[in-house]
Amino acid sequence: MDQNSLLFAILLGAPLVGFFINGLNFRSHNSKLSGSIATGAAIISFIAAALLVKELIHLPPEARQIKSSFFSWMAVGDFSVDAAFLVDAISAIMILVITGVGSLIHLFSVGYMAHDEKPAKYFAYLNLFLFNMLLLVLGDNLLVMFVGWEGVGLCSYLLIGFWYTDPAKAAAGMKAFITNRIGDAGFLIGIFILFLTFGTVTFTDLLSRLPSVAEVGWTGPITLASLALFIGATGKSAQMPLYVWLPDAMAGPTPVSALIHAATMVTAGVYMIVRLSGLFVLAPNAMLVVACVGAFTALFAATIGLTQWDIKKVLAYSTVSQLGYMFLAAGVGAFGAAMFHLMTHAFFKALMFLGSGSVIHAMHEEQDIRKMGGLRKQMPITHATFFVGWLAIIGFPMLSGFMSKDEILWKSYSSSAGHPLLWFVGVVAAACTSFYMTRLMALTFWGGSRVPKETHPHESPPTMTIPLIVLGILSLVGGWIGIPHVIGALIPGHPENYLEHWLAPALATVPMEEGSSILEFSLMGISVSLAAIAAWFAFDFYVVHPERPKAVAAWFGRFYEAVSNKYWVDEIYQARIIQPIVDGSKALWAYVDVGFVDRLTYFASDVVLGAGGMLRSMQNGRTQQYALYIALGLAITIYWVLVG
Amino acid sequence: MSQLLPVVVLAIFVATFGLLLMFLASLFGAKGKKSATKLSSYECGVEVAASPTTKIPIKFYLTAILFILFDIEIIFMYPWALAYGDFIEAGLGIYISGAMAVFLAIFIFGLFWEIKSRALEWE
Amino acid sequence: MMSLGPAMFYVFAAILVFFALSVIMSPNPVHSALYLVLTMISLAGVYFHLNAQFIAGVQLIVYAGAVMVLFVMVIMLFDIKQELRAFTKGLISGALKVASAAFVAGYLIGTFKDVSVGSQSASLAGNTDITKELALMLYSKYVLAFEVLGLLLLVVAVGAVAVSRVKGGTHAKH
Amino acid sequence: MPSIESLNQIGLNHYLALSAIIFSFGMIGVLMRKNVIVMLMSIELMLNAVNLSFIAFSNFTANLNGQIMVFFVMTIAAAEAGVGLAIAVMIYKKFKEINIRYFEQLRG
Amino acid sequence: MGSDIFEVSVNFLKMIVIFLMMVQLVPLLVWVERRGSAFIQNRLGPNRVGPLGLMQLLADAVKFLTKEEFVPAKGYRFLFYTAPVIALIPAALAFGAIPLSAPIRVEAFEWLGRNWGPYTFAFQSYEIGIGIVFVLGASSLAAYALLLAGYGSNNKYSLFGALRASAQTISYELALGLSLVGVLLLFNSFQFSEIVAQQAGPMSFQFLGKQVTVPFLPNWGFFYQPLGAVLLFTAFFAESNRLPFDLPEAEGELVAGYHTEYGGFKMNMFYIGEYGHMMVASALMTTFYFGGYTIYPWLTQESVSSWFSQFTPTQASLLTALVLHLVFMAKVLLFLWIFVWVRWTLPRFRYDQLMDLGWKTMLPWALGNTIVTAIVILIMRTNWSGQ
Repeated sequence: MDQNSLLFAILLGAPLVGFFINGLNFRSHNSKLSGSIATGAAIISFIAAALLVKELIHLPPEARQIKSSFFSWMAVGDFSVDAAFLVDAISAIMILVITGVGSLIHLFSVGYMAHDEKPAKYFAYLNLFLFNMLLLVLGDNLLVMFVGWEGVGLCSYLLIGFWYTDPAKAAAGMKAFITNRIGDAGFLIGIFILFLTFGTVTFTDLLSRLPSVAEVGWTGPITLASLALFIGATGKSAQMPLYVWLPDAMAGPTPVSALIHAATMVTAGVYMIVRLSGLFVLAPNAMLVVACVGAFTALFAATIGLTQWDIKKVLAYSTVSQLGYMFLAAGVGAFGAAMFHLMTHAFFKALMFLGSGSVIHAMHEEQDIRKMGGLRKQMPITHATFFVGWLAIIGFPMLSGFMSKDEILWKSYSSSAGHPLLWFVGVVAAACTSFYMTRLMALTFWGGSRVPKETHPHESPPTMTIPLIVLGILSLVGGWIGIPHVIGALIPGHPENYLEHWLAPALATVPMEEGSSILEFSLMGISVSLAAIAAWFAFDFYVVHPERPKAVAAWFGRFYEAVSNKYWVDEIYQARIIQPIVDGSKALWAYVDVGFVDRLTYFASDVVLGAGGMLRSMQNGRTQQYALYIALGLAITIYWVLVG
Repeated sequence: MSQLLPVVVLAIFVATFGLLLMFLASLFGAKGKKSATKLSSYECGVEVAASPTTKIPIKFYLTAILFILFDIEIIFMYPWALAYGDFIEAGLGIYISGAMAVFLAIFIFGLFWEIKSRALEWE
Repeated sequence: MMSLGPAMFYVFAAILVFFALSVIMSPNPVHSALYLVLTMISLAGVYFHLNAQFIAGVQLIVYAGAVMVLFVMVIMLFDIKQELRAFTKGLISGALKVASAAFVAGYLIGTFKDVSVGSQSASLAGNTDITKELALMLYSKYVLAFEVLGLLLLVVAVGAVAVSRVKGGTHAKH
Repeated sequence: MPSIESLNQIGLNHYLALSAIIFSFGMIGVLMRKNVIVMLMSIELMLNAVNLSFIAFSNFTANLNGQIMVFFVMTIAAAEAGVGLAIAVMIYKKFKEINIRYFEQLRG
Repeated sequence: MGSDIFEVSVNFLKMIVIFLMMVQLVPLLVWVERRGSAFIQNRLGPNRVGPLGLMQLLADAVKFLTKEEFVPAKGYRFLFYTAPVIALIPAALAFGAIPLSAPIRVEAFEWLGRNWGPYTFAFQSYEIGIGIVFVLGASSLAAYALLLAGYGSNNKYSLFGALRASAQTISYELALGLSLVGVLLLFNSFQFSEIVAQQAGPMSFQFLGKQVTVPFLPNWGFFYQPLGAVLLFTAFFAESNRLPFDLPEAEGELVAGYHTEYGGFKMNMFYIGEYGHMMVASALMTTFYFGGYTIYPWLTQESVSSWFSQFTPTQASLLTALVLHLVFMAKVLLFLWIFVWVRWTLPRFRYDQLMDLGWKTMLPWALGNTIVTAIVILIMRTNWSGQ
């Protein structure tokens, strides 16, 4: 075992050990102890990740891969899978984000879960999630990735339903799990197709065998596999039409929402597509589907976000919308931009979720923004950091969100796989984002206080504010590693787009049009000014003239009703999909199951019972008689092997 | 076998030596009358009351089991200690220490668990 | 003195077979246990001869010095005397048992005659520091098994204490 | 018929045969003794026989894996003896005798 | 054992001489013990028979020899007689594996019309590659003598004493085995001669990958493993059932422990076993921590052999070995004296205190010693500069 393997082992092992320690001690009420163990594990993991990435940086760009095979997992005929791990440029970003943001959120949780009933269980789940997420991103083949993929699904389920005594929360957990299963089925089918076509599930082998298939010209299986994998991605990353679980997932503790449902797990789909970018670029039709679904989801979720009153629901729809951006980027071939937005989004969305957690904590579990307002005075640190997050997400120039979002918009316009229409949808979605985020900000922190008299909001303890501050700084400057060329050209020193350089060797490319920088600037200007106008409107509505929104809502009429009821998507699913399935299942049960299957099984059991009755005399509890059977069996086996 | 032979020879020699001594002692020893009282088990002068094994705490047995388990863990450390220098020279010092650290953590946990659970108490 | 080789082997083999047979034939469990100790010490000698010096030492320490001490201790605690009926009843099943064991042994011996790896040329004898080699393998290739065994021992230690505590357990109060 | 030469040239076969004989003794002990402790000892005998074959293979194929395996087997044998004797002690405490037939009474 | 008749017979004789030396030391030690205890307790001790009471030993031997032989009626005759013999063997076997001096080199010579040699005779009964493990293994068999004696006597004091003794022996075997890990970490060898060789010369060790030498101190293990040495020595006390750990024969409760029913020479053999253990312990302490037969900083093996330069090489080698053997024995006797001294200085432990000391104090300390040693060695020997 060399040094890198050791780093891998520490990286993956630390959260696992933390999980075992807290899991074995799950009855403990000592949130400080279990929290420190879990946070320590996450930080150790982060250090290992950093060291690993440091090793990676020292390698030449084209050879930036560190592989480590731990053991042979399964070998069936030609099919063999190793428990092997791979760090390259893409997963390096992921592990840093997962362990870094993860550590901060663990730290935040120590304060947030201080008064909970079963903190050890919570931290055990959180560490298990970290382990599975790392498995997902580090897996060197699709199967290891799938294990992580399922593992994070499990942890997500456990954590959404963490307060399972509330039936609604338990139901939300199940909804997330079942919706994810649909996507997982697609993912598995995709793996099968890939294995059938290429005979391997290892990423490196897969990508090296792709060109030979592309030469033949028949890309049917590739398109099919890409679409199947994308179904998996829509499930995990909450895209149309499988996004419905994510808003409900807000039933879990807020740090969980920040970690799992904003920063890491939901980006797994994006990560998977980026990881298999070589596959997707060979399937332009699938790419188009990805882009369209992404753009549509971005807009769709953003409009729903306009009317939500629950602080976490707003953020949840915002997450869905931002994930849509990432898929839009991936769909137009801007994989680097997708990764970039994934990273910046992890920073500012985790920040906003944690900020909302801080608010909810201060408001004694109140999540309705109509009952907040003016919290700026009571919670200065939370407000300041949330403000930074707000600036980042609405695309205030030079903040992280601006960098990544505008790169996506520009690529969706300029890429050969892009289209001005996609750009337009993106810009409208950006404007909506700006509006609802400003609305959230205004209703929560600004204006007059609508806080009920009996609650006394207060600033959160340092364990909660420190992560906020760190994430706030990251949201401010995190975008500077990927400054677009046109802006970089204006800044003294001409900083390069480091991220693009870093990722380039690991990604497949789509031909890009060399757009003029004037065009890029003007597009940028359009989106920024639209966002600014939207923000101004929101400010005007909710701070300056609080009576106006009602009038506007009335003016929109039925459309407003549709939006505020989330387009009745849940109801439609219930009526059109779930109910028919339930009815059909009932029919199957009444006729097929009772009439045929049960009879068959009864017959089988009768046979077994009869045979068992005869054999029962052998099971007389006499140990030595059992030993004799073993001995006779051994004798027969030896005879058979050696002589027969 | 050449290394082992002297050990066997010595063991046989020592055994013979011991038997010889006992034979000599029985040869020269006083030949007293054997009476039932003389041959009865020593019990500080009173009649033997009960079988020797009536009241023996099974405590000893638990000690023996724990001894076996810890003994093996210690034996596992011997090859490690033997090859420690070689591992360090090969640049694998951190690795081998880490591997043993995990093992030792289990060992220490076990030991302190036994102490805490009062399995090692003698009252 | 290399000519002692085969003679030594036959002497050891005869001793081993005698001791092993005595273990199962002796009606007194104390004698059985003592014969087993002797078997294990002799086996340690054979291991030593087969270039497994360290394993021979471990055999002495662990088997002869620890496991068998436990056995002897338990037998003494229970005051188990000579057994009137040491063997199970049933002539037919007894014959069947002996026959199956003999069958296994016979076939094993019979087939081993064909094993062709018996050349001394490929022996470990040339290897100077076997114990160090052993350590290198144990802590690299088998490191996982090594850790898991540590865990197993922990579990058994905890289990032994737990068994002693349950109702009707070894240390339960009467 | 084994020739004189094969009797003089001690090779792997001889050790394996010895191991097989000891193993079958252990097996007979397990199958036929009534005393649980003696049965456990017979199991140790069988394990020792297997260890002997491991060591013999290890020596004659110049491969240390066998010795490591023996190391592991010893560990597990010790654990097994500990647990087995614990059960035997419990049986003794209940029935004042260590006969295998009391194991029929065990219910979990 | 050797390649020709000369070597074989020398080796055999050597073995027997070393064993007899060990046996002969026992009466001497008994005398030292008795005189020493008298000295410590401000008494006279045996002083009637011979000068300084030295002939007392012979008188004792005669007394032992003429004691009446008998086996308790309820005892198990065979086990009763085997136990004392078994008591002798482990100590003798263990002692035989320890080098008592530098090896003797015999040059080739002609004798009885034949060419003999050259030979190298190790100054020990036999050389075993896995020395430490062998000694541990051999001495772990000592528990059987106690158990058999206790069981064979079929007396409740004997049995109880035997169980106590064996439980105590095995409990301290853990601390013993674990403190040896520190020695192994330091010397990375199972072989005694190798360990002694590493302790020759001035103190020299690696400090952060660089060699550092302290010329005025010997390179003895004690300076690296002081805690380990103390723990090991204490564990040896318990292993040999010496005071303050002689609970198995606590008179107040157990009469005389496992040898309650023994008398005469059989009893004496248990004593030989016990003193044999003490000798093994002292020899091991000397070998592991006090440089074995080396005597630096005043003299090295070479300078000793240079005294005998006028003799033939064979004679010089022999004389050097003898001188070094005396040095070794001096160290060993020092430790044996400490055994005696402690016996008459410290009170006896209670049994629970004894078990607590073994399991809850010494074992954790030995563990700590191992861990600290490993970490220090890792830091000191690793080549941090990376070249």
